Amino acid sequence: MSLKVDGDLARSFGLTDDEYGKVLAIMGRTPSLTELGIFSVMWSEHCSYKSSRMHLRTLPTKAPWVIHGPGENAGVIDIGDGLAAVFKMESHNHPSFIEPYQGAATGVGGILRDVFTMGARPVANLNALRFGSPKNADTRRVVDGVVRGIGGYGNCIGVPTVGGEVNFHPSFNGNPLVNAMTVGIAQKDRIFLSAAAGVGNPVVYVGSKTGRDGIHGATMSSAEFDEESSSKRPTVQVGDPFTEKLLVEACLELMATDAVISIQDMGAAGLTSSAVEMASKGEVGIDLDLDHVPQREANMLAYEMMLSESQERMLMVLRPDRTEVARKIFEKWELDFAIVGHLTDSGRITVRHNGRVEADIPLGPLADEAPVYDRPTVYEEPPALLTAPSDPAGIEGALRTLIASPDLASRAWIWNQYDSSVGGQTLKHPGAADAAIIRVEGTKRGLAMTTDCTPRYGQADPYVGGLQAVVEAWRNLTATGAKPLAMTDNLNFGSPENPRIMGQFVRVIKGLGDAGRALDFPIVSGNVSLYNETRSDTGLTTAIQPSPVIGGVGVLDDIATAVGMAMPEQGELLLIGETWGELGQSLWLREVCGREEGAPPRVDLAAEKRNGDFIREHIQKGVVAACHDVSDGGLLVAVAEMAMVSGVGCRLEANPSGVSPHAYWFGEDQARYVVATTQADHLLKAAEDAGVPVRRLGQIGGEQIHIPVGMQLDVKELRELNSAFFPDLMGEG
Amino acid sequence: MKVGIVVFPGTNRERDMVQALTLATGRAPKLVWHQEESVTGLDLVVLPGGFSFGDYLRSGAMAAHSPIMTAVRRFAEQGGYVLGVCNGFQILTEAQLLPGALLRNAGMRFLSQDCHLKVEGKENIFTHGWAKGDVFRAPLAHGDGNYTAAPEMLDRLEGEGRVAFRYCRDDGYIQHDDAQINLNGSARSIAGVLSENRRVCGMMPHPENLTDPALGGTDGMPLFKGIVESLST
Amino acid sequence: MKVRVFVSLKEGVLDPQGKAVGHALAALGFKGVGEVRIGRVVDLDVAAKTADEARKEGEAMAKALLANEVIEDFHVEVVA
Amino acid sequence: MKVRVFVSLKEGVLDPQGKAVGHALAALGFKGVGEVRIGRVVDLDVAAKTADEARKEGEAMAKALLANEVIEDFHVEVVA
Ligand SMILES: Nc1ncnc2c1ncn2[C@@H]1O[C@H](COP(=O)(O)OP(=O)(O)O)[C@@H](O)[C@H]1O
Ligand SMILES: [Mg+2]
Repeated sequence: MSLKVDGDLARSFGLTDDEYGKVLAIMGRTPSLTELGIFSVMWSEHCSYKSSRMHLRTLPTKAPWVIHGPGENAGVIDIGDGLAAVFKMESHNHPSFIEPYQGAATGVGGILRDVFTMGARPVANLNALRFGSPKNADTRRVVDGVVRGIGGYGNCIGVPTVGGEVNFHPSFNGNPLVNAMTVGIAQKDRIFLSAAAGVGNPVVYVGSKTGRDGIHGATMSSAEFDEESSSKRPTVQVGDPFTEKLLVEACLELMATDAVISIQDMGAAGLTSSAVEMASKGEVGIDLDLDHVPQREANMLAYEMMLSESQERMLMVLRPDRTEVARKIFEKWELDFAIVGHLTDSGRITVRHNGRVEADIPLGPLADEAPVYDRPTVYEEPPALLTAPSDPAGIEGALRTLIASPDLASRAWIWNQYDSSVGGQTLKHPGAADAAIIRVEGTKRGLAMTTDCTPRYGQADPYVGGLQAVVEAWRNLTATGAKPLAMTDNLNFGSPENPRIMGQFVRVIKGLGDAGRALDFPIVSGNVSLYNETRSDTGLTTAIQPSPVIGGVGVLDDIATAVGMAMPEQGELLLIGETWGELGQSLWLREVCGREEGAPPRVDLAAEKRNGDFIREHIQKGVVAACHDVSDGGLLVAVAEMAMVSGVGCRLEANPSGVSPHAYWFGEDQARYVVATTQADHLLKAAEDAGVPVRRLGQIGGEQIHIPVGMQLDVKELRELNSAFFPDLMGEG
Repeated sequence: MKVGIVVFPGTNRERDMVQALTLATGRAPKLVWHQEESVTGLDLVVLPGGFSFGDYLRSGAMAAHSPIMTAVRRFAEQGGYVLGVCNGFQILTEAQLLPGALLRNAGMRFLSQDCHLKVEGKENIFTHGWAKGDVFRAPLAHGDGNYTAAPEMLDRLEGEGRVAFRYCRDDGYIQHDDAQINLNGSARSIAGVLSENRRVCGMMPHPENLTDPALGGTDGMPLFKGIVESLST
Repeated sequence: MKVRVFVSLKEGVLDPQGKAVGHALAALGFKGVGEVRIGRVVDLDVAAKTADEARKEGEAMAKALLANEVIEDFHVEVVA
Repeated sequence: MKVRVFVSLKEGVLDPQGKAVGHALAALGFKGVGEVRIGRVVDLDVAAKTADEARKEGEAMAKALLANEVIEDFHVEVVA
């Protein structure tokens, strides 16, 4: 194949004219096709973070317990007992629309590799999903494939999927969000990094063979490619969880020896980005000989091998005297193992194939001169506070509507397809608590994990959307009794070239940062997914609601102290936190009144911290029997959720004067928790002493939820209403 | 009591099984790699859950033909005790150490939830820890758990008391055609079966995942305690 | 030589997948879809010199692994 | 009429299943097993009067449900 390398081809590879000019200046000549491919993927938004980098720098990333913050394959925090939690979240949005099963499956595979690359055994997966409107004809296909794909990969590899979240909104029609998170556990002093070291050391390729999978989209649009062959060429990668399982076991076995100097998974832009990153971080050169790369297909070009995104592959630098030890381990696991190059002192990446040098690029400029953009921003005025709308439905009517609505309906249909118990350490399965909890094997400790984001808040006011995502994650961890330690983020937005969207991005980051700082809750890893937009037939582009998804991780010193949402048979319900009855952007307003309006609920970081610290302290003291934070749907929905989990009802007291009933029961004011306790007086007094707003909500017991004026609903009926949505959507009702 | 847990490439519930057996026996079982050729010296061989060889082709098919299974077959023929859970059950049917086969779940979806089982088997070490008719809770997690066998074989299994466990409601009620009770659509709600000599048992649900009091219950413990008690007397 | 092994569920064995596909097709508006049965086709190379040898090899593979004769039938075609 | 739809992975698309089966056959001592590819056959009835109509119906079903054209090819045979 001979493609003429010029500005046109560069453009079709996604490089701007300016960027191509830089390439020419760095190379001092016209680059080869392979070189152009390497530049284009390394300088892509995905690999270079060119639109987001300068803003991400402002995020809080440090705390005494942070071992590795952003910049490594995953974040690493100290969880005590000489152990570390290693975690990250990553998006696979676009592939999951094209081929939902494989897109979601390979998303899970990718994030797992980011975690075990660092020497951690993956112990839990979570997934944050956003789908288009349930009324959209295509939504069923996407939901079906995505859920099957996540389950298909995670179940097979034997990592329990323990949590996540799901939203539906028309802005995700044609552009679903699939954000997958993996949490692993490693020995704190056995963390593996990617920086290569030791000139002359072998560069080793392990895992699956390389095929022509997922070579960047630019290739497809290039007219010079033979029509027929390109139509056969898959853009979709197919995941092989069985091979990944072998890869996990083989890598962990190898990492228990002293053979590994550095290791990096092959994710986006495969061999290119892994080789470039390892060498640049280690400030060495790297020589690759592609003749040794295990290949699945015949006659692959250097360009194709360098850009292939075949799954389940890793690159590592080994101690030369240990390569045979390593080879034996990979042979035992029946995985490919090949020495494909060595480190040099040239400061360059040199790629040979069939005896020819196909690429020879100085690594310094490839990294340092990667474009960074300070893109123009436009900040939109956030909407004003909503003036309280009147109540068209009544309390019981609204609760019935809300509890059956897509964003509040039971997710059991989803989590029942995910193996949440494999590994034998799961304490709180999906639906049982505000955060999932797994025991740290061999200890009394637990890890609590959650993912959270409320895109409709971010759409209305990006700054508040950023704040709220963080505080909700922090609250969900807190509500189990865990101490929140750190978070990972997955920032999903539309096109950064649109100043309005760039404005959203900047404001969201400010919100994340302010909340993280106030709560001592640093961001240790993350991922940015931009250009989440769809173009309609009329040429109109719609961007998704800005979705800064937060994955929070916390620790419990003793899992025996953890609480879930299930209420005891008797006792009292208390409400912690202040209620104004803010209905702006609430689900009540959307689902009951059909309006998406107003300002989202205010976030008061000091109140969050005060109320949360109080809750955690009293959970750990054993005074709290069950706890659930108040978020989507408001107070009555939170109580209903607790009742449905436990199969026990309650008699609630009427709303206080000063707040109208519907605003009280359905407002989404933040910093609140519903607590079930058998020691209400003690807890009330303690709250008052601590200056924490507290209120008696009612008595636990019976088979109904009862409110003096307005409502009496069987918990059983609630459960039925709550569980219909997914089976109906999927035609399995 | 010496227990060996066979590990195939793709097995993923061996750690769960180690944990349960360690709690039950007080000592850690031995892990046996699928390429080993003998299981001598063991009192019990366990084939745990997972996706051996990816469960590609048919669940358990490739594992059933790996070298260790020749040894397991010999062990069983000589009267050794073998327990297969989930993928282990699939492997035992593929290896024809147990009758029948496990098809895709009737609803065509992977199922991961708690189920209830009624104890039916007689005179065997696997149900020894319960009384006949007892009902217990167990998590299940599988895509291919829909038990099938020829009608004559089903009659025979029932007649000989070789149905070890059946899916039921929490009150013990059994209804073959109710997808809320017989979750995966198994013939006659069969969740576990025994070999002719009652020394080989296969079951789909995971009692090993409910054995630790710190993690939500011990409903599955009688399986292991019953085995220990039977084999140490 | 190239051999193709067809594996299908025995008559009388319930085919959950076929049943689900039948339902789904009907829901999509396809009429008169009767029983749907789903089988597997395995394409592979065998080290055989004659078609006859190839067929025998394919049959041996089917018996050894590709089909579960408790529930499945198979037949082998020599493709090339 | 009876129609048979063959569905197979597109060329170049990884077939994890085929790969694992190839390994297993080799381990069982079958020699010279090259690349193994695994496909599906769907046998079904269609409400069509002519072979041509039947083929069209089969193709429509394949496109709508039986094959995932992003990664799979299919072809339809009219059996009877
Ligand atoms: N995609 C998913 N996968 C697994 N579990 C999920 C998923 N979506 C939601 N869940 C679980 O459902 C429960 C309710 O979710 P959500 O309403 O988002 O909780 P909260 O509002 O407390 O954050 C949680 O236990 C959550 O982990
Ligand atoms: Mg949430």
